[in-house]
Amino acid sequence: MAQACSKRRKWRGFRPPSLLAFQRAKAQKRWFVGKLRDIEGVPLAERYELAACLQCGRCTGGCPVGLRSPLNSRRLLYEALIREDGEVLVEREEVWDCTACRTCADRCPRGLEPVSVIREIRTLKIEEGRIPQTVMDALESALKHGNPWGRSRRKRFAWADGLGVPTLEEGDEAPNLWFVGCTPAYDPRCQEAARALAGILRAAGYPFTTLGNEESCCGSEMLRLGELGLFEELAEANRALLDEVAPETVLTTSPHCMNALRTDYDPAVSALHFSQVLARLADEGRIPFRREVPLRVAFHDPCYLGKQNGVYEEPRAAIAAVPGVELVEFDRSRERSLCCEGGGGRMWLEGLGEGERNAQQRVRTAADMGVDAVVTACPFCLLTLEDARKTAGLEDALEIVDLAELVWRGVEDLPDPCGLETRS
Amino acid sequence: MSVWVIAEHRNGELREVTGELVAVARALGAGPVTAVVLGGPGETEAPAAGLPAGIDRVVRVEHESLAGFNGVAVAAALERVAARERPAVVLGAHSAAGMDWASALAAGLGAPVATDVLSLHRDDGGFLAVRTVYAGKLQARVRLAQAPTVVVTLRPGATEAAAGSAEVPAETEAAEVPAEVGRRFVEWIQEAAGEVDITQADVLVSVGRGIGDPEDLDVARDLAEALGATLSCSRPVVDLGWLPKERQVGISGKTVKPKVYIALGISGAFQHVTAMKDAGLILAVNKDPKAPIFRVSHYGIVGDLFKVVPELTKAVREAKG
Amino acid sequence: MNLAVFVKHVPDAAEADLRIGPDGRSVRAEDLPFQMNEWDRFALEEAARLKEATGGSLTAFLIGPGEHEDSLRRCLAVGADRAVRVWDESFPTLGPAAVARALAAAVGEERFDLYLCGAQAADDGYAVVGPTLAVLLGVPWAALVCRLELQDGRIVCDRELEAGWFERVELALPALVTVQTGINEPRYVSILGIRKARSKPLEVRGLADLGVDPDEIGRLGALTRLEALEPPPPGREAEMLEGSPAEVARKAVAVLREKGGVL
Amino acid sequence: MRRALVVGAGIAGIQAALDLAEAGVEVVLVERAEYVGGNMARLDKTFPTLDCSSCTLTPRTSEVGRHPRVRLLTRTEVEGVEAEGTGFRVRLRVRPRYVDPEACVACGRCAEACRLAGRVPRGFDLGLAKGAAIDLAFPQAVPAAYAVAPGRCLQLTRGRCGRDGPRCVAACDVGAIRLDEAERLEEVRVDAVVVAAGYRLYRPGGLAEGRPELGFGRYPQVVTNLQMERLLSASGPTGGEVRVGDRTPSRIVFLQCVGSRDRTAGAAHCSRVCCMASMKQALVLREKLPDAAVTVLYMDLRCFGKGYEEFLERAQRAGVVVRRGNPAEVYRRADRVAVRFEDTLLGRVEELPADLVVLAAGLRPAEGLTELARTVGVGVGPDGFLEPADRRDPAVSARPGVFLAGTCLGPMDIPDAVASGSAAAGAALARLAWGAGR
Repeated sequence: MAQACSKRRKWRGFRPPSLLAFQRAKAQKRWFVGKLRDIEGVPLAERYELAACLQCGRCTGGCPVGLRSPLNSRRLLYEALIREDGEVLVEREEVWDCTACRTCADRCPRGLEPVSVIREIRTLKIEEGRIPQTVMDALESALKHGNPWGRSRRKRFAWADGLGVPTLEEGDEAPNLWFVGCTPAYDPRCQEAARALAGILRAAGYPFTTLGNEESCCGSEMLRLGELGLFEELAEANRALLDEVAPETVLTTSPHCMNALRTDYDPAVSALHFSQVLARLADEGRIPFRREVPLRVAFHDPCYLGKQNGVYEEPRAAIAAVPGVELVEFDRSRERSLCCEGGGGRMWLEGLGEGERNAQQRVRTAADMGVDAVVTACPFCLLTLEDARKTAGLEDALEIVDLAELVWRGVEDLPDPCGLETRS
Repeated sequence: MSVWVIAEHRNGELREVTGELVAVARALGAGPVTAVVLGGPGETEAPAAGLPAGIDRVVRVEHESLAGFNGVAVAAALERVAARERPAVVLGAHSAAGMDWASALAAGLGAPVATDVLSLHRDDGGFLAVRTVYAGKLQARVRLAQAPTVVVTLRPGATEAAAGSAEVPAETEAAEVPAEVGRRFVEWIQEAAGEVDITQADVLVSVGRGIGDPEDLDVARDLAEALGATLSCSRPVVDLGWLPKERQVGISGKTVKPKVYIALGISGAFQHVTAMKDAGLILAVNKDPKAPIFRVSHYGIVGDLFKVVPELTKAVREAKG
Repeated sequence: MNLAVFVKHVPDAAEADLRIGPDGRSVRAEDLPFQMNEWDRFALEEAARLKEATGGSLTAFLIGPGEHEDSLRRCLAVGADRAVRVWDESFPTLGPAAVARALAAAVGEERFDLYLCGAQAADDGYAVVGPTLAVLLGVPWAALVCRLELQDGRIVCDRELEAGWFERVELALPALVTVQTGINEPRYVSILGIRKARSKPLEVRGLADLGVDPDEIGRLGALTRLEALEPPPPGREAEMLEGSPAEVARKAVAVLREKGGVL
Repeated sequence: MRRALVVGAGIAGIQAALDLAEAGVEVVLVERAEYVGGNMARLDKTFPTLDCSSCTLTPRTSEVGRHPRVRLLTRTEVEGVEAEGTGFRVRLRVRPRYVDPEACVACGRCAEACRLAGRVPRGFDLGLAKGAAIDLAFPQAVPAAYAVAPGRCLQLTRGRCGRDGPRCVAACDVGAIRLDEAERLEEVRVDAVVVAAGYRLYRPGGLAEGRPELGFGRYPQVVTNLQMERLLSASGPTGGEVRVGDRTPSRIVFLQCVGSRDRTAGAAHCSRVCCMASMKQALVLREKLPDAAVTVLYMDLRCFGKGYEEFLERAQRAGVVVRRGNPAEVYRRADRVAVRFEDTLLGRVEELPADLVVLAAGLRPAEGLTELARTVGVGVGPDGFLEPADRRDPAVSARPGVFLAGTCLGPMDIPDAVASGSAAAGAALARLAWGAGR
């Protein structure tokens, strides 16, 4: 208890997060993605071993936007290898079409990383300042407000109004820290999922706290958009907070946040995706299911959860735990899942490609399968699939449901857990 | 003590805002009102003839370098005349012209200056200007130091213009302007006419920077289509190249007076609001409840326009059957 | 061509709930994110492009405390060769005339071919500093420039007027322009770019360094004095439609039909 | 008399055994499977002549089966090879066949009688057909004797087969079935050892070796090249009729370099034979199914042998479409599958509809090759294949008296394997003739 009290004191009278976190990180002279920094100046071809490229085309063949977009990773690698001047690459506007799903790297027979080369080209464009306005807005917002959505930092925690979700500012103490993420915090559709998750965690008696308004964007998309420096700044801000709190577990709403914490932060934060926590809580019988949810659902594997982090079973286990739910599988599921095109900064990029989007293809397939709902576990997937459902005119045929919302339906029949009793 | 009103004219025509300046000058009660009309040779006669009632004296200043209401020359000419005549107040418009000459005049005179003023008051302490800051989110009261002359520019549209005709014979003042002021007027250019004329539309659906993405224009387009309305926008959307300038509602764009004006994601900067505030019915959607647009709207909706507008489109379609 | 650009670091009030400080005359800045004044971004971009096109130098000037250096770093990252920040303890109450005086002093004996500033600042919106500075520097100016072209020792500018009109003027160099938004597409400035720009010189000068009499600044500062900030008058008091998106849509349709007569 | 051990009775081992035997050497030929012939026995035709595979192989297998100086031990593995004098003492583990090959007349009644008849996937047919727990791999198999699958047979796995005991035993007129046969160890003394352990095919389906995205094991339309041989073979499960389920394919797509030149799939090497093997199959398919569109998606075409380049041209002239691009994914599209690839010459990504997809799976070191190499005392290269002392003289290993032949050295085609078997035999004979040296 003594320790709890001391920590509580520490967390009262908070200074503005940017100052606090940045000063601390600067004092410790700690930089992130140091590896990238060290090898600056080394040609792309050398840095990414492009001499090993077979030009087989598996990266392009597997690229989720390959059928629609002029983006051709194979050709980019080839040009990076044979051209002395990088200018020809910097001219390539289609690098913005990359969803950073990493399928190309997964497919490459030589273990090369076309996705990283694309990111480097984006970085070159960023360093020249030649970027789409929408990306510029997102990046500048992330620097200024700590989120890419152009929303005030002071409103970050507004999604939880009246829910009694604890924050460290209030001095709450918990071993588990919920890293909420920008999109769940600000996007109205994703807020519903965040509120559902809050409801489940509380109903399951899972002690947790959040960083409230102090949380900053994890930087995942900023890094993938090629803005390394911004990623470092954001990572430092979060890192400083995480070091201070030293939670036992960090759980994230978004697989993108989880992936950033796990693979981009240095040292890594062993974050869990909420589906992993829900699977465990379900397995331990701690989720008080009270209602049948008679839905036939298909699970859409988010790339950053599945392909990139190998989390395939837990979301399915959490779905299976909901009474009444029948889970069926897409043909293209798990490591063969179809990217929704929401990653790699594509939330802020239209893309050059024409024709049907993957998300549309996905919802059509789901409708053909005769499922009632597509369940996913990523805010970007949730938004792209929701959009696609409307575009495809399937609003009446199909629901897009976040995993947390599905589980919450089994616990409480209100679609939005705003009815949660507020803590005094 | 006297009050000078700088008559603004362009291309041979007196601009409406001059009437507003005269009204303020009169109301100020700080002495007789002098209208000063500056321009190149032959450029001042027509504007001087159109001056509104309430003017006690008209002074015309003509000079080569004043051609095209050249701001550098205007400031230089006024500085010399004002230094001699010491008017208590030089009133101009916070217009493209006023923004060009007024502060330079003040600098030349070493005079206090307040720009973009909504209302000007005189009390024992001298002059007090009320103006807005932070894009209209707050209002500031600014005290002008006691000085022989103060320079003030008024926000166009903030006051009711004086009407009538001056019917005062104009004096001609010699312009003590250097022949070469370093700036030369070349020509007036008018924006080429576009495909649409938003000033003729009965219903306008107007978008602002609150849309984050050019693709999101479709949300507004859908609503416009459902309503049979025309799509217009605020300045930032044009700056970003997302819609052509002919669609811009604002001081530098078009002034509109439709029956219904629906503002989506428009914060309500004055340069926009001035150009649409007389619409018959104004409905605004904005996520910021403090957005100034709500102060000129008849109805407001606080919310995410991507959630609200598609619903609205749907409801409109249903209503139309 | 040697260029000077003048920038300001201002609060971003776009989505903020502005709170008036206890003195009644200031906004509680700790609540607000800051950024380079929007008009100045366009001025900076225009200056950088001119430098890239013509060679020469670009110097950036700013009045403000250390926290405002972010905007100067931006200038350096975009291509300024050096930056000058002017600050003095007495500055927080500076009016635009005093700002212009301090900037003119910072320019000092140096001579530039073209001086660029934003047409106005997003916070106080005076639009005064540019022409005032031109007078102090003794150069011709043009305000609200939305197009700029260099032609043998002169510049041809289009000034943006009202209602779709423009005015084309010629300025003899040296000259000053105040830049309207939309003149160009400002580039993105990356964090790495800003970090790299750390090696470029950034001078900090006080009034004493500039040889300016503090009393003069004080006098100019007193020409216009902010007495009070207050919330704006309520205006028309829009009737707010509330409820779920579907509900407000229904209410809005009723309004459009009954009051607007369009349905 | 001198004696040699040959490990592995594929085409290379058989060739080495016959050459040695013909030269008067007594040969112990051990084979892990219950028949000789190795993978070649599965092939339909060989390139570039389109000769039938069995026409080449069968004379050799029958000869090796009846040669007086060849002692053939099937289901046998090498346990140890100790130096003894100038030769070796070799310990062999002989696993039971449960059928006496001398007695068995290969009448097939046992298999008909088996309770599991029609339920056990046939290994020889790579799972494309089902047989009994007692089976004969193929009609011309040597030895021409049935063998019991110990992992399947009810009697052997559960200790009892039905109420009335094993039916096969009852059905056998000649009493050849010995379900109580035990494993035995045998020691032989030999003067030279030839290792011809062969290869195994890359398994494209499982997560262990990667490439689950190609849908092997998930879609019936997706088969390996060796399975394709069985489908083409007149003695194969479909009698040589190519079909997927009930359907005759009209769009057939070959995917080259599956598990070859693929570090992430565990093999950086080129498998050398697949280009020509696919070209051969494609050509045969064009001839068998003139209405079918046959496309080969390649990364590089390696047609280096005598007559190979000409064969490629022949296939293309016959209507085989050859496109450059290594496919990334196969997925379901209605009742077919779609192959997603980039045509790298066009720079365009396409989806090719297919109702038969042939994966040109690469050649890998045989199961347990590393352990065998350790037992025999020869080196293994970074690619997992056996390493000769000097790559310019591949038949000779670093251990004196031990020689190497066939695809255990690395991927090679049939002519090369035959030559390699003869080379190893020749090198061994030189040693045996002079008593020392190599």
